[in-house]
Amino acid sequence: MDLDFSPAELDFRAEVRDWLAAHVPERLPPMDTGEGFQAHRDWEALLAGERLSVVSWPREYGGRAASLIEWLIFEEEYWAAGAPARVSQNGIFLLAPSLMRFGTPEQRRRWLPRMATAEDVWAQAWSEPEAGSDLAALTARAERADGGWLLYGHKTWSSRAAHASHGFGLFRTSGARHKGLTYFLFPLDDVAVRPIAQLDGLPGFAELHFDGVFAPDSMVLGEPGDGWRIAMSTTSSERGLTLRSPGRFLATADRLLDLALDADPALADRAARCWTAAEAYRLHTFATARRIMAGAEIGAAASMGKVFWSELDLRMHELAMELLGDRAGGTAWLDGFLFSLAGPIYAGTNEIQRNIIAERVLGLPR
Amino acid sequence: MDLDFSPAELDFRAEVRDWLAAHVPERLPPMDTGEGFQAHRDWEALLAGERLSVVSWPREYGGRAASLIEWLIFEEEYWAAGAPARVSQNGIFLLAPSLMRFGTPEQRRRWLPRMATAEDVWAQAWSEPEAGSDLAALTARAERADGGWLLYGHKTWSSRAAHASHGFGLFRTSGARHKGLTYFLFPLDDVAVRPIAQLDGLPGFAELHFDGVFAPDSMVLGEPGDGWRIAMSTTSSERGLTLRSPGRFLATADRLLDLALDADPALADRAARCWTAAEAYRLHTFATARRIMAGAEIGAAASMGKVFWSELDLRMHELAMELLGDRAGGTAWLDGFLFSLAGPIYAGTNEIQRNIIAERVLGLPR
Amino acid sequence: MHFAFTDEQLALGATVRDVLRAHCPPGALRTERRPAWDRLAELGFFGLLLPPELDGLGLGLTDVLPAVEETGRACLPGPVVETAVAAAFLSPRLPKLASGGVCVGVLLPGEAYMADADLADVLVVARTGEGVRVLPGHEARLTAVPGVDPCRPLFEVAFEASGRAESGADRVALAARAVAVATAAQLIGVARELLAVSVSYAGVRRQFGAAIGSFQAVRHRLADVAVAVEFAAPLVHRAALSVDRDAPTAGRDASAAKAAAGEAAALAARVALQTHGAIGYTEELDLRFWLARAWSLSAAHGTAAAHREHVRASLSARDLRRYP
Amino acid sequence: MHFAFTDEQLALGATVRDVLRAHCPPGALRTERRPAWDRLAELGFFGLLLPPELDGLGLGLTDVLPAVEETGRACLPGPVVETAVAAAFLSPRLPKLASGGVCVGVLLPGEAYMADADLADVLVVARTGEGVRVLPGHEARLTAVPGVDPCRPLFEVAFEASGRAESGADRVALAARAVAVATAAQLIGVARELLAVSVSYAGVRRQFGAAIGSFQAVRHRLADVAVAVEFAAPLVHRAALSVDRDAPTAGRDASAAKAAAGEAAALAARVALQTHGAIGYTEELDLRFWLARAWSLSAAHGTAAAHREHVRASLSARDLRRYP
Repeated sequence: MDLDFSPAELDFRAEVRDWLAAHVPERLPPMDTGEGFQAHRDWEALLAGERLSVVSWPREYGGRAASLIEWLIFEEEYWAAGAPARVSQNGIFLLAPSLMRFGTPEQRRRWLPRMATAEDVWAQAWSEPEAGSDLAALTARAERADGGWLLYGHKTWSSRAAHASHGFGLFRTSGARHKGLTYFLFPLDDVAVRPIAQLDGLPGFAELHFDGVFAPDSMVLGEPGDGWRIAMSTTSSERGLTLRSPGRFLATADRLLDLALDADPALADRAARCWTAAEAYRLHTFATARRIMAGAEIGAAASMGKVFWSELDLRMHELAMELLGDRAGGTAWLDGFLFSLAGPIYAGTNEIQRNIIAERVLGLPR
Repeated sequence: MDLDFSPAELDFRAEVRDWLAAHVPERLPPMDTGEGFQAHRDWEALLAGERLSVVSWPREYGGRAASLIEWLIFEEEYWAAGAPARVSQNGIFLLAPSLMRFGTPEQRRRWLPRMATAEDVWAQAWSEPEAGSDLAALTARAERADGGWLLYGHKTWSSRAAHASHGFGLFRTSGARHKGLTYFLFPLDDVAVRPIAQLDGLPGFAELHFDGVFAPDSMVLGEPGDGWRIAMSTTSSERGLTLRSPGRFLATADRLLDLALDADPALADRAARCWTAAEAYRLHTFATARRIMAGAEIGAAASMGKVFWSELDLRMHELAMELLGDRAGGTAWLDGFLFSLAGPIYAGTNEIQRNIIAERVLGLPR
Repeated sequence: MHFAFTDEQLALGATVRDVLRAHCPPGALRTERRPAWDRLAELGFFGLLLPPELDGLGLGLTDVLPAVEETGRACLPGPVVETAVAAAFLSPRLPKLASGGVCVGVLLPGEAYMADADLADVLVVARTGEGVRVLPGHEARLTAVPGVDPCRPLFEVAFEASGRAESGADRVALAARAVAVATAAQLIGVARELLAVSVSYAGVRRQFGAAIGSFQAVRHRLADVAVAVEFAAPLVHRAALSVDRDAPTAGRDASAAKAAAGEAAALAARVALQTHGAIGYTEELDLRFWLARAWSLSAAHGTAAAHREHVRASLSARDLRRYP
Repeated sequence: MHFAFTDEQLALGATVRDVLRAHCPPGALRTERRPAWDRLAELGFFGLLLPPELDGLGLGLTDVLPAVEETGRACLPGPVVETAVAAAFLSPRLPKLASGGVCVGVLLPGEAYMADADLADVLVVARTGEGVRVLPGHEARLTAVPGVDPCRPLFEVAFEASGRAESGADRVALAARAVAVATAAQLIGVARELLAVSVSYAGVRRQFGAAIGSFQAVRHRLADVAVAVEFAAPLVHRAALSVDRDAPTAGRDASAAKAAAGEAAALAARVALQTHGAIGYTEELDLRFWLARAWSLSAAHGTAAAHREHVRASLSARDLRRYP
């Protein structure tokens, strides 16, 4: 057991740090505005030029074949440098792992390089009005057509869809609750997209209405009926680790200390606790990465990480709100606070995560 | 709206304070030892001699017909003075309110005066091995006999029964889940009592085995089949208020400040929060007392008090353990800590209380 | 000892509630800056705390608390507490104050920004050691600063410090306490509404074949909000009495009230969001106004943390007196 | 970067677990003061950290951490960490230390009482500014003081301060860190067992016609314990490496580990009691030994609060370095 970075890892860290120090832009406009969306795509393209947008991907798709440890190093440096939020994140963190594992070679070649450069930006389309936590209750459906499928139905809370080019999600191809679901990719061109403004007034969500949108067979990921398994198995491998890397919480914790250490000791204490918790998440992730690199699946344990980071993020931002009071407006802390409130909701609510922990980690009865 | 004590109330407070200052003994031996039980009974008798053991009861039963406000004042002074725990508490706080409301005049005359002086000490006998939170699942039963009933079955977690003279509890007289329960009083003479040691090694619990124990009709409280309603309606009137009066938490909070104010400010902050919370419970209780004195029932709102005081008590004692560290042993704080851990369990677990709040205060579906 | 609002106090609250239901519906929050102001003025709302000789009703803070709570419950925008409470303490002789004919912006010591300053006919500025300044709105330069609450915009206020400051440290301290208590009462109202809306949603939203309010994870969290609000409210009521009586503990009591109410409202907001899920996160749902109000008022006139620190400082000075 | 125990480290842990299963069953906690001591001695347990020239195996704290965690999981009584860890740092040349032939009591700076002092053949006392004193057990006057853990009795230790103190502030600081980390590892073990026992009980105890572990209120709380333990453990593992490497952050890392492990164990204890209900509150159920151990070890060698304060002090001095 050791915690030593290799010389190559230390070199990589230095390279990333130097490059970011030279290139990280001033705060970009919000990514859910048209202008901000383009600015964030431009930033992704700049990253991609250095093969830094998707460091862990194979070189043929635009990455550096970096190890998970290197990816974690990249993330630490990225967030410490105050670099922009990732407009491509739904694609690179939610879809790409599934594409890598279940996609055909053709699908991977077609979609991954364009995702790495943000030529395509992908929106997720999981939820429906009546299927949130109970995702398997979804009713959007795909009907067989010549050479492909026609998609019908109504998706909602689709992050990034207001400006994105493509979407991915599950559609019902038969009645079986889980085994009747198929994983589709689709361009958003023919989908009726209604942007939905979030608390900050910007259209971070959208509703998607499908009225016979054609998706060729080449846009089905895996086999028809395999959608649930694909979506969930990605959850239990890299995604549990890559959805929110420790780097962003370490950076938040460092900034929180700046705000808190000279304040009331009772608040400084809360900040120090958060800082230690961010370290705990980092260390835990190093252990998890080691297991994944040795071929293990994370499985349900990913749910423990989700609960831990989302509640840590909330505590940090709630504390920042206490520290800033009326002065919070217009700061990145306020944006972060609003975003942190969504943490226990998205990617499976924390109630669902606790059910998974209870049943699948602890073995409690349903 | 006002918070002013009347001159009579202030006089009463002064009288109680002076009397306690002159009479409160040094720490008595633990009440669950034979010696301590007797010492606590003697203390109750001394209180009763001054009509201070049950101030709110009518004079004919040994009280002073004090108002609820005066009773709260008594409690504040009692706990502030560091007076002994009440060996009679199951009787005077759990049974007596039911006796007052549902007992016959004969039952009240027979039992209340002896309870006030601790000539009789009552143990509660609610739970059974398979009926804890799900109390209505109890199976101990009473069979009709000449002039009374024969009690059969097995009760457990009976507080004080190792040394008490009498018990009270529910027994099944028919099969109906709630309406088949009857409220019995019984002497412990013919009951097989097996003391159960608690975490502190003392027999604060006992198991009771009934093998045809005779209870005459005069020992049935209310009508056969009315037991559940009687037990629960007491819960929703005074008991919600009298089970744990604010006085004990105010006293604990004051002592906690002594321990904490010069410690790490992060701990002092937690102590100050507890102190304010104890004030909140006190003020809330004044409001509740006012409503009861105006004839209202507390109803399910009593569950909010239970959750609040039990979790406050736990926070205070957990903090004291942090402040004392290795030095906690042998202090009243350690006893209090162990006792506080039981707070969210006894008198209806806090999970049950939250269900009650959700359903009966908030109107959420079952 | 009668720790319950009187029929008169409750009736005033009920009247204000009825007015706000009619004239400050959720839709008004999207279109109006001062909905229901004139109706409240007709009721004499802005003169409640002023003495009769200034055309007021001479009531105490306690008397108006249920009415102030209703303004929070309705998420009423505009400088209502500033005009009806702060100005009554700081600058009671302002012309037309009692009639609601003047809209007042207030900046208290230690505060960075003034809420709704752009609506104010008169600005009352109390800075530490500088006494109280009263100036016409047009004499100040206002710079909008970003905030969290679209219905409670904040402004930096600059003006020429001419010689009109009146002394009045006592008045300022009293006003600060009264404003903290009134804001706490609004927060209780906000929290109650957030709870009510969340309970209502949990009763109808179905997942896994059942109303989500039947799941313990959801219902127990809502129960926790109910408990937090239930035990914050008496601290607020006590603080109003304490301020009215100028009790020696009034400062600490006001801080305890503001902290507890702010924390209860923040909890109610968090649980409301968690109960609603993604839909709670949208601009379309009216919920967002109450969320924003919970956050803006929690921060206004001292955060919970700042008030907790004040309570702790008072206790650390070994002032353990209680009111009552 | 290989943040996982090696096969050797895990094998040592498994060996200790097997020994303790056989020789420290729950029943032994009621009758024996040093169960399994001799068996552990046979394994070389007490010489693991000693260098080969002192008949030890020359292992690091990291190497023995899984084994130490097992002693916590089994609720092993006796001065095990004191003899196997503290003495190895403070007084490695004690005769018969490696063989387990000597039982050591240890008092570190700032500590009031010595655990298991009545069992100790040798007492090692390190007081601030006084260096390290080693004295035979019979030279000390022991006064039993009440504690929370029947299997870990505490004693006040008095002795004639004769001239045998050895200097060694560095050794003492290192020992204090190592003891904090080892105790943290035991706490993780205690917490894991408390969780396992509670999960098992929640799976069989039925109320309202269902296993209580199917109720969200119960299962989500157990999930929270699992999360707390899961994220405390890596802090403990890191701290062991940090102590072994004498990293600049070792003191803070040890404190972070002890605080997190102590809090996780305290939470596990509270939830275990709440899950069991009244039966958990009894002397008859073996659970009580693990509850007591969670409380006694949380307090031993610095409470969570004291260690949190140390972490905060280090950060407040703007030492934001991280290991690694």
